[in-house]
Amino acid sequence: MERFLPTAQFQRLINLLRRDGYDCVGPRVRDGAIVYGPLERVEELPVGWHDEQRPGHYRLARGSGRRFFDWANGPEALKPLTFASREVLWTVVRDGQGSLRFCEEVPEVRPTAVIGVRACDIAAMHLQDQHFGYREYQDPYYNRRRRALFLVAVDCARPASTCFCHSTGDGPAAHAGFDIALTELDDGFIARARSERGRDLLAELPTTEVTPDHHAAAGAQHDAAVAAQTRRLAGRNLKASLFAHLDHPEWDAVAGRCLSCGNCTAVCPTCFCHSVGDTTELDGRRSTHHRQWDSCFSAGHSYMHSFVVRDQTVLRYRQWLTHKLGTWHDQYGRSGCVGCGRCLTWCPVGIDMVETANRICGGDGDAQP
Amino acid sequence: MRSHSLAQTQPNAYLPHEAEVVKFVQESKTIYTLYLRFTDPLVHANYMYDPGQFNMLYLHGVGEVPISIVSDPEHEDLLIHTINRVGRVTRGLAAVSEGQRLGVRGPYGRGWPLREAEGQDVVIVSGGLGCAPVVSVINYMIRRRERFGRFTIVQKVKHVDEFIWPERYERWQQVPDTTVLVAATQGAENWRWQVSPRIKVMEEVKVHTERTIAMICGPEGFMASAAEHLIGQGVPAASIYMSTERNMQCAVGHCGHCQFGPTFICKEGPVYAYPRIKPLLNIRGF
Amino acid sequence: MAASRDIAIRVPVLARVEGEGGLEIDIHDGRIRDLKLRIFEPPRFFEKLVEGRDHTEVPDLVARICGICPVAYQMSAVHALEGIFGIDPGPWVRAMRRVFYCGEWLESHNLHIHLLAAPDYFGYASVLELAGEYPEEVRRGLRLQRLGNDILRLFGGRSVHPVGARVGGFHHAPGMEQVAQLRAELRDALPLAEALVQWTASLALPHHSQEFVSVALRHGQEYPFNEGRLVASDGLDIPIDAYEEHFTEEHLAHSTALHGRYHGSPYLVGPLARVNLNWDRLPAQVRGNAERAGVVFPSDNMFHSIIARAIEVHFALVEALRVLDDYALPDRPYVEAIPRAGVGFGCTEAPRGMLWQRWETDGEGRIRAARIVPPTSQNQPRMEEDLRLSLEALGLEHSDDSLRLRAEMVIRNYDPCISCATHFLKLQTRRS
Amino acid sequence: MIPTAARPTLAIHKFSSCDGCQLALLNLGEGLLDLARMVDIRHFVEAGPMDEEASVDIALVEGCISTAEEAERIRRVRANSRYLIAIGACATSGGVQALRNLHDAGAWTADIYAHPQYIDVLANATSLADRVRVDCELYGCPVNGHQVLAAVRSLLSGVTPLNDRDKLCAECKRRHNVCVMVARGLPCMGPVTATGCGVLCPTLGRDCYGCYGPAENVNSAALGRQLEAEGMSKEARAGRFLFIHSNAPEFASGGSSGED
Ligand SMILES: Cc1cc2nc3c(=O)[nH]c(=O)nc-3n(C[C@H](O)[C@H](O)[C@H](O)COP(=O)(O)OP(=O)(O)OC[C@H]3O[C@@H](n4cnc5c(N)ncnc54)[C@H](O)[C@@H]3O)c2cc1C
Ligand code: SF4
Ligand code: SF4
Ligand code: SF4
Repeated sequence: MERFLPTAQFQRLINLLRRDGYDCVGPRVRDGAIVYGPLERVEELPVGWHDEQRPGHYRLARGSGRRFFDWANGPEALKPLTFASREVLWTVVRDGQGSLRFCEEVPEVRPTAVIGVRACDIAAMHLQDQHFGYREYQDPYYNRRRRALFLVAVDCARPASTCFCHSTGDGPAAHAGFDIALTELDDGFIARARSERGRDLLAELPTTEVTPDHHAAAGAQHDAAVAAQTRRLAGRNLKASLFAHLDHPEWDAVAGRCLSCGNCTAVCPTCFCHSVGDTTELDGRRSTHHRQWDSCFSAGHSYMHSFVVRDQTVLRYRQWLTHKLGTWHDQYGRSGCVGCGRCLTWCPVGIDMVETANRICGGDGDAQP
Repeated sequence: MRSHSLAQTQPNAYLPHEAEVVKFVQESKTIYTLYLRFTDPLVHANYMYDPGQFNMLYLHGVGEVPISIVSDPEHEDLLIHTINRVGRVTRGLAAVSEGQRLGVRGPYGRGWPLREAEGQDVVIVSGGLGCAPVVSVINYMIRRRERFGRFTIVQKVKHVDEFIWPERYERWQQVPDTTVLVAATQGAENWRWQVSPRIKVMEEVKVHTERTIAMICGPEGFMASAAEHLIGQGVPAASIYMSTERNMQCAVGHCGHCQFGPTFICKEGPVYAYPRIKPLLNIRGF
Repeated sequence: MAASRDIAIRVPVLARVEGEGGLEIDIHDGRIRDLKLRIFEPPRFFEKLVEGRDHTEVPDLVARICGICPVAYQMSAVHALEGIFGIDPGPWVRAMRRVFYCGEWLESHNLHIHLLAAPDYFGYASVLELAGEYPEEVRRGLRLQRLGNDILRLFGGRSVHPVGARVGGFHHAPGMEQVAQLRAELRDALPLAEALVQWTASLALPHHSQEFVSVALRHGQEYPFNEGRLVASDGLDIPIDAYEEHFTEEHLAHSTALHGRYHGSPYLVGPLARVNLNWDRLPAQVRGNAERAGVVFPSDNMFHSIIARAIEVHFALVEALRVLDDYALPDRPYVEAIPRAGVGFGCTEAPRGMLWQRWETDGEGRIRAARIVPPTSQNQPRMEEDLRLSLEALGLEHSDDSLRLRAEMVIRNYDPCISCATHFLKLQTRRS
Repeated sequence: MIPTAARPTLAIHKFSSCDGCQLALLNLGEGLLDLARMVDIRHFVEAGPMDEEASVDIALVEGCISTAEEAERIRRVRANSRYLIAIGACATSGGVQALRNLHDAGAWTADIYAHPQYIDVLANATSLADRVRVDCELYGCPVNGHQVLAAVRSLLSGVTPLNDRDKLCAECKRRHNVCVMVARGLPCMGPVTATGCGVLCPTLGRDCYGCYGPAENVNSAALGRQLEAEGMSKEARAGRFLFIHSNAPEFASGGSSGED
């Protein structure tokens, strides 16, 4: 189902979602970046804002345009909405007799509609669905949040210089995994519904037919977005190539620059590593068992009582890249990179993961785009 | 002996069950054994596991650690864990008293290939203090001695002090068709076993290579060289199994810490057939 | 009792004061022959440490002079630097700095009243014992103290060495919701502060009047925090940059803190000095409540300091509420500083009294020199003088123990902060 | 480690410092009263109990060693304590006082004090661990009171306290802050500084200045190069590292790559 939603009617989409009980969340300008925040009115969206991104650098500037989504992804993907950066898993109380009572702490979640999700982030979420929804052990915390989401995607019209989703096959247009997807044009949106509830919602909106002109404009916009992406990984599956070059000098070179700070893994929409811990009240009765995002760039990630398996940055960087672009293929049937470019932009020293990977793989990457 | 994991039948795999320490045995200066029973009789009755699987043990207010189950699922009612005191949680557990409550969840992972081993000659090799899990395998097989071929039990320690269960090895020597080879890098007075540098003791292992299965436990370098020795003698690589270890926080394949190349040890391991992990076994950083 | 006995009272370490100090009293022939308040905190060379550092680092660096009143150090310094750079941060920043300061007073004063001073008046060694008998009073104090910490956290992230202040204003403006929540809590606490004033006035405080000169800031309309002229109870009324013409500091062998003198004599700074000099600047509701407690200010009883402190707790709540009731988000919580060379002065009212600073920068805004005069070193001669007078008034014939107890009580009454006191000055070569 | 049966004893000692770490404890409010219920506080001058020579199970020590007297006293404290926890920047690296190690303190004394002969200071202000064995170090200027309580709780549970030396960035991202370095070009020390503070600075929109000391496995040279690339002078870059923890080995190089 495909309809045209004029800009003037855009607010209706939010109104209907709110009527149906959803909290709306959308991109907002906060502290110099575009990040998700509560959304009630479409004017709260980053209308007219543009971003400038390159490795280690992000700046926002306001232009004169009237578009809502004329910018590329900010630092946060959908990940924080499904995989909480820190959360309590259970609590336990020890009573006077020494008995332990374990109590599950599954989060209260409200139905949440996210407006303006990009294709790369949806692809990443599907990877995390596979990970946390692993057949034998469902993750109730992730799942509950995940199932509360209603996704309104937006095709990417203005990729950043760091974006390369086209080469990973994940963007710039959204193809699946959303309830409604929008292609923003000058006077409105082409809206496509993919789910039952998406179709119902779209049917209620005051839309018009999509005209051939609309299609033409959308097509041209898409082609331009693809053409704007000059960065690409040397291949879709670099596993063999990376493992064939485990002692490439580039590993040391990149480790000399890498801060081992883990920002890349934190912003990466597919990274799932987390650590657990216990916080106990001083009197020792009650304790909470929680988890928080961890990173293969931390010592704790590979700590084993008497030693750290990856005690040097070079080993940590190699772990990250060989996993992300290599062994993910074994685990999830594809690479762990969706081309969002965040790990380039948000690396404080601007390490370019794509360039690094390509250098290490040399000409060995499989050639398909 | 189909394993029917408790964690699979309950909705939240992260949530431990209360268990009571029924017995505490100090095995050596740093090694001790906990005998546990779930306080909920229903949970206890329904809890099933394979030898070589592991549990997450939770010490109140301190944390959780993965520990192999060393009891025999068919012969022992209590859950038995033999633990080396190395860090925070294992130190804390070393101080528990009988009657104290812990949290337990599991079982997780894949254990030793005991079914595959039936009818085969079995070589069991352990290095250093990593021997607890193999002791339970040996006990398991000795209880069912008739199902297996020739036994060879190899234990290598650096220092004689690391050899903590001499009486067990002496007892196993008496078992029919069983060879026990123990060697220390550094000997001492009264040391009645061998003294040999490195892993030379493996050369004495005599097996019918075409129907041998090997199970190895110890530091990674040790396991790799033991495996190569066996391969050198003609044992097929695919018949060699080894137990791996990595930091583990969730045990259900979510936290990402136990990655070993393409695998998560908590899901596919800790016991692997050698070829599966060989490519990364001796590469620093994996 | 033999008036001629020789007594040596040694209190090697004073309990319940911030930092470490000791006391030595020698009594000979019924007279105090020697009395030394020893401050032996090792010097920490702060004025030297700041030399050559960028002005942007100053607020973070001077905070470390004192964990109890970091805001005061930050505020005096930023005012001095803003003076040099010719910046006026505007009304929002000025108002919020007052609230920030309210936080520090609430935190510090309640800490002193409940944890340090009050046990004296009930014969306990610590608040931990006091809490056994007076759980409600102690809990009230802890709650008021926590409110102070909450204010500090709102602006600075944490209450010790907060990180929110900068030359030109604040790094961050608190959100509307946070402010609304804080306001509600402050309002709920008003009755607690009123009760606190009554409670301190009901304590069995010694009655002893002394003659002393009070020194504090005084502002045209407000009770003083961060602005005003320096005034004294003897009529002095000068701009803060004239401080060095009237006040001097001395280095004595028994103390790593310098001794401050006003026209060569001891003087008092702190809550009692402030209330004495600025009674008319307190809001009517604060004065009314204090009057109901039956104490009259100005007071010449040094032990009324604890009541003055409680009155300032009440004031801080009222003042924070007054400012925050009109809270609005600013466009930006600071103005940009364009450094230039010069000399500037800052004087603000730390919980323990007036904190005077002089800063000098080069053209890039790097620090050339600094002079910091913390309240405790200003009060040190006054404390020694008070000790002599108080012990003689009590009667030197009392047992060593009761003399020692009274002496400790006298010292604690000043809430001396010994860590602060050791930041000594860089002696001014220009002084004659 | 500490047995849980009897109520363990605790002492809080002070060396050269600003008292801020002790205050972080005094500011715990009810938490402090809870602490007094769980342990027997034998020595805590600021709060009242005084018995400097008491033998205790746990000693919390604030401040650095900057005089001969302190060097001697820390030895006694060590001898009297089963488990010694260094709290705060001063105790763990020397703190701001250690900035004077970069200069000639003797000359300073002469320069500053009218009577330098009254002043007795060691040439260098150092951490406790430079003088005695320390069982646990809690960085932070000041320490976070809850960190201290968690350490005491661990000891009460019979286990060693945890010491998280992950980089601040990890926690910054968990808090969903926008990176001030990437989005605003501020000289943030987060990538080399340990967590523990709660990410105060970036949360308030400013750059971290490293008061929790070096994280594990830091690359100060790489951060230093980045600061210079963003326009900082060599001097200012060095100042970023030589601040609250100037004496911590990872910061002592001033973030220089060794070429300058
Ligand atoms: C599948 C498996 C089975 C195991 N079986 C046994 C056994 O039967 N007996 C035994 O004594 N030990 C066993 N171990 C090792 C045991 O888990 C570690 O010794 C233990 O986790 C150390 O915890 P700690 O808190 O005492 O040490 P610390 O050094 O304080 O470690 C802190 C935390 O790091 C993690 N960690 C540290 N070392 C390891 C490690 N080697 N493996 C996994 N996580 C680690 C844990 O989360 C631990 O709580 C096994 C490990 C694995 C992975
Ligand atoms: S690896 Fe980098 S570009 Fe790829 S998905 Fe993760 S953050 Fe985005
Ligand atoms: S690649 Fe960049 S973001 Fe990732 S750990 Fe290294 S320095 Fe940090
Ligand atoms: S703001 Fe600082 S602490 Fe936060 S991610 Fe950026 S560099 Fe790290």
